[in-house]
Amino acid sequence: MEKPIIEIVEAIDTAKVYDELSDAKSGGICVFVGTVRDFTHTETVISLEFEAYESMALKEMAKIVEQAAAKWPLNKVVIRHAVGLKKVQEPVVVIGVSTAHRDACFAACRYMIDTLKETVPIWKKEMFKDKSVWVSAHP
Amino acid sequence: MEKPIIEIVEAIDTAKVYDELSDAKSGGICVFVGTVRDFTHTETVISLEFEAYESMALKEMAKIVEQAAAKWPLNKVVIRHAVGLKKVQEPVVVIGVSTAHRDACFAACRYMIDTLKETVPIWKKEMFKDKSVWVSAHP
Amino acid sequence: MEIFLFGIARDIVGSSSLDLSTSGEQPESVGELLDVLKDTYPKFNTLSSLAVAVNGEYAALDEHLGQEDEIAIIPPVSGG
Amino acid sequence: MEIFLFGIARDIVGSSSLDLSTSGEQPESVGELLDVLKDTYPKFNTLSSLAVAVNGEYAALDEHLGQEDEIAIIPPVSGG
Repeated sequence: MEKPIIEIVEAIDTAKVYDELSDAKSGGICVFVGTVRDFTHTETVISLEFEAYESMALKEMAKIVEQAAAKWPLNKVVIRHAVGLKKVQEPVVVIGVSTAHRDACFAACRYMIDTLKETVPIWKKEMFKDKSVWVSAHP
Repeated sequence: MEKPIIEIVEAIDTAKVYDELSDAKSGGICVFVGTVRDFTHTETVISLEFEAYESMALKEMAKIVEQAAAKWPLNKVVIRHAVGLKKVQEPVVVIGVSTAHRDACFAACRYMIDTLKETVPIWKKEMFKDKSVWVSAHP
Repeated sequence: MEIFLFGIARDIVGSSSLDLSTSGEQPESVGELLDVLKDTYPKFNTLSSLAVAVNGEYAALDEHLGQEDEIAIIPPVSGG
Repeated sequence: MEIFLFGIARDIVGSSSLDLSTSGEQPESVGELLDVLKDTYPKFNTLSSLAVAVNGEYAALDEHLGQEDEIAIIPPVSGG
């Protein structure tokens, strides 16, 4: 695997992800982009605010890439999360993998987003019309 | 589901796929890009040439989108295949889906590329240094 | 009866279409068409699979072929 | 001993960090730190989970806390 791109940024540029993953040894590239959806359960979301414990989040993201690379043969990896205020439809996370065959890129991409949501110290606050809620904070 | 984008083109612009899939009702976007790999088994591939029975290929691609939309709740879909001579690292197919939740976009994206490879009348010739081979033609 | 040929089927026949109107043999079904092809061009017997599309849809062996149908030979597909 | 607070933990305490050096209670382990926090700010008991990171790594309850460690309270994460 080449040196992965692991970043926490203010804004995600989805257009450049393919260039970052493009690779002569890869036949498949799988990219997942998480975006802000306009409703949660039954309420209209106006925006999301993301906060990260950045130094630790980058370490945890690097662990996820290492774990995925141990499970599947990966050529290139991008894992990039946004912080700050994000409006509906904006990208908040992008995870991309290029591999020789498509099985591995789908499986690794899915593994990385699932694990990111479980372990990386990043927090999301949903802003509704008249209140705001830290997602998953309470049972 | 919005009207899907179903196309056979000379060249694929991967940078525009996210804009095409971006959607206020979607929390997840999954994109698969198939690219030309520089080797097959043990031989070095110089380029690939794709040929389509275009009118039928577009109909079969539309069937795949319909089938996926019947299985999962999809918001936006792009399915675009390239024809002509493609060099190593160039994209040859892009399949993207946006959905409310990530389970559906991963599953639908995977279903569509797997089915495309089985049913859509498009043919690929691998060009090696001193010969060329129609892929999968012989047992 | 004009038949479109793609991929390795075109290479086997040496042409991107085949006109059976002028030949004595007029296959009446998909199955008969495949038999004529395999007899005339034995290399078709070496392929992994061989399908026929009638008017842009995969057709069963017993499907009838009419003079106005758009007929295509579909060797093993390999897109993606 | 300075402790970083994120997300809802920051809201509960009303500050992005907490300095326990000046207080009488000096927790010696992750478990003791959580006990102090839950006693002082009972709302921590309402969370789905509560973890502590020491020097940027998730820490077990029995992990020792030193004055030079970077300590952070990790409420339920929700990235992605």
